[in-house]
Amino acid sequence: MVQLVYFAWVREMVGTDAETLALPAHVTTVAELLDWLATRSDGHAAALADRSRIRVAVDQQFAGADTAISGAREIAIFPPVTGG
Amino acid sequence: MVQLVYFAWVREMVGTDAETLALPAHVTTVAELLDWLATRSDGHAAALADRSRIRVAVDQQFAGADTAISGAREIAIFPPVTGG
Amino acid sequence: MIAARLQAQAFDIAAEQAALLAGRTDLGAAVAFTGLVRADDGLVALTLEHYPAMTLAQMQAIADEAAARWPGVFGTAIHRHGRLLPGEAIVLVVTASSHRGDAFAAAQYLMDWLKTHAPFWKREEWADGTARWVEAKVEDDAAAARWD
Amino acid sequence: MIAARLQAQAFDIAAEQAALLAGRTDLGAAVAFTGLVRADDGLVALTLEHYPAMTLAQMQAIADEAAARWPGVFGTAIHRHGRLLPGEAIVLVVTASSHRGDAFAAAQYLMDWLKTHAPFWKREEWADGTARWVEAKVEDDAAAARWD
Repeated sequence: MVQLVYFAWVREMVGTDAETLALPAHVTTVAELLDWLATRSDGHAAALADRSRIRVAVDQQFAGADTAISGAREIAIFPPVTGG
Repeated sequence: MVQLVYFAWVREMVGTDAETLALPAHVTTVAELLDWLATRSDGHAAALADRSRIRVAVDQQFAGADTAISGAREIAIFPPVTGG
Repeated sequence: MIAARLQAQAFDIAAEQAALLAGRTDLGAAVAFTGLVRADDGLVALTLEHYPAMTLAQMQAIADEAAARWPGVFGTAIHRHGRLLPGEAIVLVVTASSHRGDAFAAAQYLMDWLKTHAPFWKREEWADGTARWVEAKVEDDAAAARWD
Repeated sequence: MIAARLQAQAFDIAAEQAALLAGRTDLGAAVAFTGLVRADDGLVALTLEHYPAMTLAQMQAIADEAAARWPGVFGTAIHRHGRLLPGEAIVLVVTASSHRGDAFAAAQYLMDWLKTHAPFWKREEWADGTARWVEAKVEDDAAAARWD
């Protein structure tokens, strides 16, 4: 089980700030996670439609599309940060 | 009559912070004033010995060696400023 | 040592600077930068969302990087989160050093990086009742890139 | 508008910044620079002598020059005179602008020029009982010259 957390308009479009999910075995990277999440609801699909506007952190570390997620406890998905 | 005012180590070496003097007719520029002042006492002479370390303001405006002083009300003589 | 903090409540610029300088007689310069919410074009409120598990850690990483670049600089970097109104202070960076050049440079560096790399998302509310999430700005990336 | 002041008494950084920002919602950045007396190598006191008829006028001329270079910057520049102890604040420059770049630049410009062009003379008292007048510094002239 992994905790997914969402921020800003990703959170609003997905419709929740967090969800705990069991990932399918074939979902092993950030890119595969986003592909799989996009199939879960229209909200997920809309939020994740433009991957250039999506950033991901795995266990509080910024991650790329190829970052492995096996063993991750918390994966955050959010827009590019707009700073202070 | 002109008011001479001195600051910092110029003031200390001259021995006063201000004096009111009648200038001789031949003293018409800053350079001539410094030459004449240097004859007035050992303190004046010591204070004005190194002209590269002397700055002058005529009526609160920075002045050069050739600046005319006729009609001046206040002439200030001091070391280069050391700022804040 | 530059300490990062994250809080909803307002900060006290004089108290923060006094705390940094307390008991020191070797510091010749202190720079306090305050970022304020501007009422541009009818903005009525700005909400900063953050990632509790990550935002402060990222801020401290930026602060540690600044402290490593300018070893003689001491400082405090405080960022607020939550809903803020125009005129309110949103970020404070206080730096102190023996000479002013380093204090100015470290404060500017911290601000350039906080503006781009700190994990905040801003939501703007407008006088016409609309709201929108702010997009990341290219000019802020350029300001941060000059330190690379 | 950048206002210059000259005074013997201490200043209040928060009050000065608050006065500058009061009622404004168009300013996004405020920079407060404080210069402090350092206890370098046994300094016990620093006395600033000034020329009452000239010093404030020169400070205001510097402030006006900064205001002309950065028209969107508002500010206050306060310099103290008299005898000051290590750790005491000697100069305060507060600038505010819509964006941080101008506020930082104007504050640095004001400080570089105040350090070189303001008519002050500093007398240092040392732990061994000696005292000396400070000579003008080459590095401060270089800092001011970068704006020419």
